[in-house]
Amino acid sequence: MEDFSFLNPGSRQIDFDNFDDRLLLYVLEYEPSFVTCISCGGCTATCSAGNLTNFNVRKIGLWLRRGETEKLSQEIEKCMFCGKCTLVCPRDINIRNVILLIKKRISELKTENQPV
Amino acid sequence: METKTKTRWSEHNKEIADDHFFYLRSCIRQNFNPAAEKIFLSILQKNLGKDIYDDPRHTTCTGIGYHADIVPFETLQTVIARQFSLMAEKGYKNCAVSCITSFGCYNEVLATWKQFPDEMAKAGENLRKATGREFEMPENLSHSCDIIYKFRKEIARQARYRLVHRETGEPLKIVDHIGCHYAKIFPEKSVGGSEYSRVLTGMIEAWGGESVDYPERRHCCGFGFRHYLIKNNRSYSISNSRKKFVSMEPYRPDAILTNCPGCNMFMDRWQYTLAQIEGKTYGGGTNGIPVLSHEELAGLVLGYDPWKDLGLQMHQVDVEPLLQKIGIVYDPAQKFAGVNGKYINEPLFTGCFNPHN
Amino acid sequence: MNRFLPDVLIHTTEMMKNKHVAVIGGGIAGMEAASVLARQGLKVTLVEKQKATGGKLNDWHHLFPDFSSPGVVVENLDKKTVRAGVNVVCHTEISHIERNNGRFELSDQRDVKIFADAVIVASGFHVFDATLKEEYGYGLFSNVITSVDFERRMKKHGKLLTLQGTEPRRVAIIHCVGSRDAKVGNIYCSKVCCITGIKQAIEINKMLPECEVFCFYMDLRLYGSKFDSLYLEAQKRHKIQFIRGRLSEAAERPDKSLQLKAEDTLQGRPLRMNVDLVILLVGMEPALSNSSLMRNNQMKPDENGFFRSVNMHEARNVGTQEGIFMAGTAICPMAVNETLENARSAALEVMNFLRTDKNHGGF
Amino acid sequence: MHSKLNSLLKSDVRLEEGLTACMNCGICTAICPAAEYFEYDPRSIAVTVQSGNEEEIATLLESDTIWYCGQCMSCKTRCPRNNCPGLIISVLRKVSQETGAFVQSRMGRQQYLIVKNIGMNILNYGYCVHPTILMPENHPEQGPVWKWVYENMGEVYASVGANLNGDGPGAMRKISGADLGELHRIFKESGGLKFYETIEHFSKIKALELGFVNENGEADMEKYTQHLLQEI
Amino acid sequence: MENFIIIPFTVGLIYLTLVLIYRFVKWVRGLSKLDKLRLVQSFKIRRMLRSLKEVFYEGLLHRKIFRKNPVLGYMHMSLAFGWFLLIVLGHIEVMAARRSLLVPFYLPVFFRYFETGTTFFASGIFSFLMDFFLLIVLSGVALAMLKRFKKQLFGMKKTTRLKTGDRMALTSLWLIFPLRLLAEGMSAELYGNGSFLTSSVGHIIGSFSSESTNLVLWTAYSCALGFFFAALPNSRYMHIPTEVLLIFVRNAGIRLKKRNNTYTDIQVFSCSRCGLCLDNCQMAAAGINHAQSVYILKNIRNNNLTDEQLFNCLLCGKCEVDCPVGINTIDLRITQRIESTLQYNSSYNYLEDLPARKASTIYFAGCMTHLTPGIIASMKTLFHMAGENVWFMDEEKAPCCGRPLMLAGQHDAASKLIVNNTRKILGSGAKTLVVSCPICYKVFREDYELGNVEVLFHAEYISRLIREQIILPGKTTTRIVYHDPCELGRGMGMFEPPREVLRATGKVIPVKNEKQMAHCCGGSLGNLKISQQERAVLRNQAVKDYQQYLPDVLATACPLCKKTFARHRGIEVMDIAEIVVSSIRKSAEVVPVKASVKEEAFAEELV
Repeated sequence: MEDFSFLNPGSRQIDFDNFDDRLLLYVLEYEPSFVTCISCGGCTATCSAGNLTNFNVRKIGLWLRRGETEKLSQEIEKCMFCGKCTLVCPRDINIRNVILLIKKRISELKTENQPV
Repeated sequence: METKTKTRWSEHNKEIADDHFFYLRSCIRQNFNPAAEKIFLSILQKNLGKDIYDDPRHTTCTGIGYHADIVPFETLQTVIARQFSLMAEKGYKNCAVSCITSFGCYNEVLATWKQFPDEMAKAGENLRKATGREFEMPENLSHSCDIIYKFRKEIARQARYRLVHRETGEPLKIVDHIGCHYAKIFPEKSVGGSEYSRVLTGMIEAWGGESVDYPERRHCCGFGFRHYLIKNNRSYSISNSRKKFVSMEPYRPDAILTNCPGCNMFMDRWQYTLAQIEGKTYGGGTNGIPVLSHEELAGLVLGYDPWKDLGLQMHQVDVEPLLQKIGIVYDPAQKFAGVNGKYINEPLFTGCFNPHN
Repeated sequence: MNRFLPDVLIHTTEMMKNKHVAVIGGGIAGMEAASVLARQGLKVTLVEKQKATGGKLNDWHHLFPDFSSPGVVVENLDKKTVRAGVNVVCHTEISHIERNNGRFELSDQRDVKIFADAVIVASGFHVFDATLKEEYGYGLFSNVITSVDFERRMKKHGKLLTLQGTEPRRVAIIHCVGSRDAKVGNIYCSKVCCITGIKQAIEINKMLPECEVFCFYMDLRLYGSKFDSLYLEAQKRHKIQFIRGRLSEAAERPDKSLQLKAEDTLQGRPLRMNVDLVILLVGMEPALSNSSLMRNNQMKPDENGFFRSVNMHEARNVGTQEGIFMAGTAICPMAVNETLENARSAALEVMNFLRTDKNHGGF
Repeated sequence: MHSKLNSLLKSDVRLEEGLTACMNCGICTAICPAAEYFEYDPRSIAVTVQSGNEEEIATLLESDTIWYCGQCMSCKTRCPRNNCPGLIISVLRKVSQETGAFVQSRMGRQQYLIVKNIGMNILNYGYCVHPTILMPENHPEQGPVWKWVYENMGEVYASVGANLNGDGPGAMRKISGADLGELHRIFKESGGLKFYETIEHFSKIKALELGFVNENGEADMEKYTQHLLQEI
Repeated sequence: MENFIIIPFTVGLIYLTLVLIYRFVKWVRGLSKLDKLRLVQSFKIRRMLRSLKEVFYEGLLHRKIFRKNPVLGYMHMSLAFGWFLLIVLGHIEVMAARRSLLVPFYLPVFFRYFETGTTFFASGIFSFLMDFFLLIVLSGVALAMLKRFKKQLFGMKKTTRLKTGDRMALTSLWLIFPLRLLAEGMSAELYGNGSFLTSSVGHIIGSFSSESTNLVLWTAYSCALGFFFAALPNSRYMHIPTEVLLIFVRNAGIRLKKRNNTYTDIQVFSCSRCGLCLDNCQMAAAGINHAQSVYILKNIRNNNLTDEQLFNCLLCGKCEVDCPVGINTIDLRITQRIESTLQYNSSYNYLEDLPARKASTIYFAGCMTHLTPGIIASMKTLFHMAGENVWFMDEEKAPCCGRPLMLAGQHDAASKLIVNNTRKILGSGAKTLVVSCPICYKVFREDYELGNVEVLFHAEYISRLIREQIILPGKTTTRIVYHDPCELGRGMGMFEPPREVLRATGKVIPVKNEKQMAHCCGGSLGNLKISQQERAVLRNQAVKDYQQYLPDVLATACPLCKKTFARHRGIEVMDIAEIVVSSIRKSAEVVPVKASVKEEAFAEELV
């Protein structure tokens, strides 16, 4: 019988018991300062790319913490690396490195996941 | 509508009238479980000796239309004012409401009138202009489950059956599902508040069963008004019901008890639909978990006939497994019989799966 | 030695010696206020309803933000009161204050009567009853405990286990339970819960390094000078995770763990999490005895039910009834150090009051 | 039109009940059945309405967002500030329909279907739902038992003691002409009919805009209905 | 025949020669066609002489090291030049002895063994000189040994860490000349063919003298040589031959162009791991000791370069300044960054093609300047005074200049921003582009193709205004220390214009660490790994140095330097633009008549 496509849309609920934390652990290994983020949004407010489009650095951090790698890898391409975020961060998080690490890991994952 | 308490809701006792009720029927219950309303009247009148008046003139409260946002609040108020007018005309002061949506609407309108007297005046004027009627506010507004809850012990005394397993003597495990609009909008209008409402667990325990808690107990069944009404939106409804079934599955309940006509129907039908989609049930083998309303359960323990009196054949999920566990004597042959036992055809199949496939 | 004091002061000092002050409540505020007054030569009676002084601090395991021992604080205060010659009366709960001819008559249920020229009410606070937040399941689910339970358990057993006797692998700490919540009638902030939560989170991490600890908060109100650095440390060193969103409901799962539902408000998405243990940061409420103490005199509650001050800036310790003063958390939620400071300022107010007492001339 | 949105919203008493002051705690979204499945966040809707930002409110009125709510009112129970996002949604939906903004969104356009279905049931039968129009082919989820009930309607209802389309009291009785008349007049007097007409009016405009025109140059609402049923 | 003693030496030499030929051919062939052409064209007498001169100065005399540290210079020179002279003179000696220009290649090496007589022309002088040069070399070896164990004596804080291959080569190198001394000493004792050094040594070890001992020593000497030659290709001593090639290739104008090619290898193999870059690198102060250029070069060679090293560099360029081999460390590092980030995606589809405003001058403040609004305000004031028709290009919405992306290795991504900005700049019809940030300045000058648009750094622009007397700053006695921003000073070679501007406003105090050797403020965008705490250490170090000169104000010409220094509370930091504007204001207060027009300008700005 028809299924009303009832699993679509699937749950948007963040399921803390099942999420892909590989990217997060990678970033935390090389940039432990990320753990101190307080989501103040200072980075987003100053962001050069965010001034031109709906790019949101704070959300990048949140997605990273919730394992939303898919969303993240799309969004992170908008970053211009200008480094303003790092300069305004009240917790002195090296955000620029966080983004570099994400990019690195995503490119690695892409190659790893490619069919041989 | 300030809701403020320094006492535990679960200890909250709402005032439920004792006698002389004006019955307000439910669109959905009449449609899908008409016998439940009939048996409610019988229990009150015959078993409990109460006076309850069933007025043919009252109409839908338009609550489904209201919550699907096609009926304005003013219209809802005026329609409800008319129901109250009918009630006053017959000399009644206590409402017994069959439908949870209606129950929520009545309470919302009453609360609004209390807080905004202008709204009441406007509704009164609309009613006067439209029908020449005047109305009075009821003294007591209770849902039919409130009334059954109030007399649960009397029903237990008269009961022919108890909610225990006939063979093992163990109490039957029953999960409850309280319709959202019963207590979530106005916890003070409920028995035991919205978190651990006692209205259904009280019945289960009074009649010998065991009430089982499960994580998604308070989650909505997923009706969602406009979501079920539009075919394309039904994924919302079924997904939410599924969430509940997944959550209750590990507890292996013998039955689901609801007080809301909509939830009652959905929890019954969605089990079938999910089984068709997913090829599995969340309990009760290929049949699924029987879903009963408070009137139906009360009728069962009092010994009413499951088919003729309670109309349980109109459920998709068979109730027979439950009847057998309790030890209720019934005639399987009469299940799908017409008036006076006349043969009228049978459904293609009942339960969750077609045994012929 | 009196030749160094002006006449007026010699006169008042002599006069003060005959004054009697009653302090209601033998918690830290009462003890501090009583000992300060007694050291100034006043006669002081400290009335405590429990069998010993020390109040709620007797139950606490560690104090924020330095993890110091509350036992030491109580011990020092005990010594101070004894040395200062405070008359300590335990097992007595004052339920009545009446003013007659400028003096106060304090009585309890058993008709014990104490007369005083001034009264300090240091009746403390009442811990919010978490069973009122039914959706959190306190009292229903044994793996839901309060911050007070945590302190008691830690003090008693020195370890934190679930009901099943296992070490929790994941703990959620819920902020604002019973605070900032119109549904339970408390619209104020209890102020000390945030830092308490962070302190307890760190303690859990120190004890169980493998255990994940989550704090569900709406606003972190870390007003103290060292509080925010403790927050940073909690993140940095102890890997405590902070989720901005109020817990909506907790439900028990078959394995007795708890399913939590909240919103990750920074993302705008609902969030579900299973945890082994939930700690509810219960706030401070007005003490239950407040209403009986207010009866028969002019004392009034403020909008939150605590004792109303004449002026919240300049006369915070001064009650609406002349001659009755308040100290500590009877006024509003406060931390240990603030309570002690507040008690000292209450003592000063009492002395000023007695000096200028019109019935005795004063100046 | 936009400058009046705030006053339009505030003219509904339900907004006063539904929104006192939101503190952004997210307790509503946490248990919202719709938030779990849709890009929907009742908290942010409350905040938008609270902000009074007309531009954002106007966007909201034209979006699918406000139509995701299932009106379960679970949000009402928990809010620590006694707000009720569900009620705010009701007011937004009302204004969206009054101003015609609803036809700009797919979910909003469905209101036309509900008027034609539930709306007409109320006026025609005095019931919100009636067995005669619950056709099994439109309701496959109702299963074989309902099919059996539907096909043997008179007999089944009678066998369980219901009074289907009968006079006098009982389940599914026929609502008499006099009572239906009163209901009609109430709808007329209290604005219910006008509301139906408003929804139809804007739907017709939308149908024309989408090119559903019959040979008389009027909106072809049959085709529009089919379009809405298929629109995903 | 005792000729077998030449075998170890000969085998080693042949192996080395073959490896060198193989590598040089591979490297040269790996260059691009254009680069090969450049190399061929460079073989003209004049350029070749220049290269040879450089080989002589740097490869043998080690002039750069001498300048930096005479002892270290002497050590390198004594080893390289001493050995070179030994070889050259040895050949001449053999030619004189054999009276032939054609001599067997091994003979000069083992001459004292084979030629026992002393009867040829000027043999005494030869043997004296040979002994003298040997002494020089030996002193070098002694210094090298001393350096390894007592590096502080050489003014060095650090020496490089050694690997096994290097250790083998090092040991054999250290052994060569002492063994030669012993062998020649023994021969001198036996045959009397030595001079002051060898004869003396011969006397000392005379008690052991015998033909067989002599043979053993000469064999050991040959073995040490052979061993050294064999180990050389896989050790850091490969830099000795490679450096010669590097000098020719570099002088031919060959550069790295964003991607690795064999020029990378040539540079990598040219690194002698002398460790001079370690001392110039500020990061050691912050405890970062694994990411200096020498390690990067080594790890490129060993193929185990990590991101944590590669991106942990300020790109300040100080290591490049003193590199004795002249390796272009910054280019090399950025190229590695480009290589490592090739797979990274970036998408700037959101960049709008906003219409350019017609203007004669464009001001591009840049991202960093937006965090120092004081600089923007000052620039606006100056533009206003100059009466320029200025379009403030990135006042509202404009992408970054692209330089930060380049520093992070994402060259392709940067090009996308460059294209967008270029279109706007050219579209405005402006003749001048003024920037107030050295980071932007560098990229606008080096990577943008802006045709006739003149790119001016604000220091240049302001000094032009001063020279043309459009603005009149008042000179005061304020003591100013000027901090050279890395990107501007070492990066673009601009040292004077900012100082010129500052001299018009106050007293510019010269400091020891300035210009080429200026500190990095620590804020560098080039380093993606360094933490803020580590940056603070570098900043504090710089500030402490500057504070010795008791400045009233620390001037800089970079918003990032300003922002970095501003976090240090102990010193007042101002951008040159701010200093100029404030000095104009002060002088305007003193001489109100002259500056009445300008006052209006201030008033406007103040609103």
